[in-house]
Amino acid sequence: MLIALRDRAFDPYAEISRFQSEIWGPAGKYGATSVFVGTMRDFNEGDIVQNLWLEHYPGMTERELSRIVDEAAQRWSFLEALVIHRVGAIEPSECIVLIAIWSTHRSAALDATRHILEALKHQAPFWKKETLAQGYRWVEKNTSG
Amino acid sequence: MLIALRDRAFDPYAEISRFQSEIWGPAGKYGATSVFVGTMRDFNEGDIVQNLWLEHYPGMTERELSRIVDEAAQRWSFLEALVIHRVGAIEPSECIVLIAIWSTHRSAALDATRHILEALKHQAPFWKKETLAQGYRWVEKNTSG
Amino acid sequence: MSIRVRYFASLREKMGRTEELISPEDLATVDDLWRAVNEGHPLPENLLCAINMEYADAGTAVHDGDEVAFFPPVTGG
Amino acid sequence: MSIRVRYFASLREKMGRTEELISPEDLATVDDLWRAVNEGHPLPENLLCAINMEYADAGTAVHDGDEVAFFPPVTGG
Repeated sequence: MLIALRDRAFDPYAEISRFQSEIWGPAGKYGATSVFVGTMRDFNEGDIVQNLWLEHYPGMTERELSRIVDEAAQRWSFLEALVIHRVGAIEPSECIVLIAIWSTHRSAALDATRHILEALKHQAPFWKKETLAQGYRWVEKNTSG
Repeated sequence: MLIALRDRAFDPYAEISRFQSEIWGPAGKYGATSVFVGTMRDFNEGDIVQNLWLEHYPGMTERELSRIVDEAAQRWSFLEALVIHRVGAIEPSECIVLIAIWSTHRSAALDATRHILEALKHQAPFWKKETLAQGYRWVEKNTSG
Repeated sequence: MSIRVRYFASLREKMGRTEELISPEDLATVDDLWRAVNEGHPLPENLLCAINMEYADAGTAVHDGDEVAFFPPVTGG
Repeated sequence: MSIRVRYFASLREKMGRTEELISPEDLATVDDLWRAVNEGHPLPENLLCAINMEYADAGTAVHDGDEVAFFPPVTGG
């Protein structure tokens, strides 16, 4: 399991490849990998968004992410998990969140990915502030999907 | 949309990165990418599997994959889809199938990925033949998950 | 009429051939076709069938020039 | 008692401060604490609270030395 916060842009697919080769070596044990990548859009609620500030609660954020992944690991027996979340200043097209789950069979990976994503969105202490053409706006609430 | 069959090993994450940069350029339009990677395990139903032969029905296989992705595109409004499936001789740890879906919001990508995976497993004409320590075995049926 | 019949995977191995071109006198459905090449036995329930690369049933009509494929449950992905 | 109170995101901006150390005489719950720093107003329903980095409710007990954080609904991912 690797859970990390990053204050610089990262390539989610390079992260997956690196993690996978470090963890698994010659592999052959997992049959399924499910991945979710959340990316910054240049629009939200009808407005052009120039960039994003992602505030978090150092200490609690990591703790909540760990708790969420541990909880999912107890419910679905997956083999490995990689969760990376950005903090700080983010530009459009940059990756905000990466969730990758490795399991023997497909349903554990798919279910756990979705569950971790929803739990993260509703429980992990992150807050988005958008820079619009006129001023700033705190995102008040996550969309339901 | 890109749907392809491959008779050589491929790196699913390199394929996603390449497709994404070709399709999207500066991006910013999609907020969610959902990915499923199916990998050959070196065991199945309690037996060590040395390698796999994936037979298909040239022409019908491509047609079914297209139909499955088109059907999903009508049901969920995702932005782009990439589906790559191996055929021929496959070694443990090689990628068998890659499904990647780009959408504005997360649920369309997650739902479409899962739907395409299940439809592919139940409808696309592919057949797996496993090489065991003693001889060969056709996989009779996909697991439910 | 002339029909191209194809077999895949374990069925291909069991039939001992990949495909055959048959010219039956009189034949209405997929099931008729299967019987014609299998000594009158009906199409087993666990076999799948496609006509011109689209899924069909035992009762689907077969026409002159069709390509009809028989195969076991699919196991891709 | 001594309590460290932290504010995040839009609430931080609204409060005009990131954190404060308060030393109330008598205080039992999160709601009491909120009232102490907000002129007696009760904790708004749409605010979240954590004690020592774990989610808590308006009624959760606050103890000497606790770090109590208040923040709006989270919007990560």
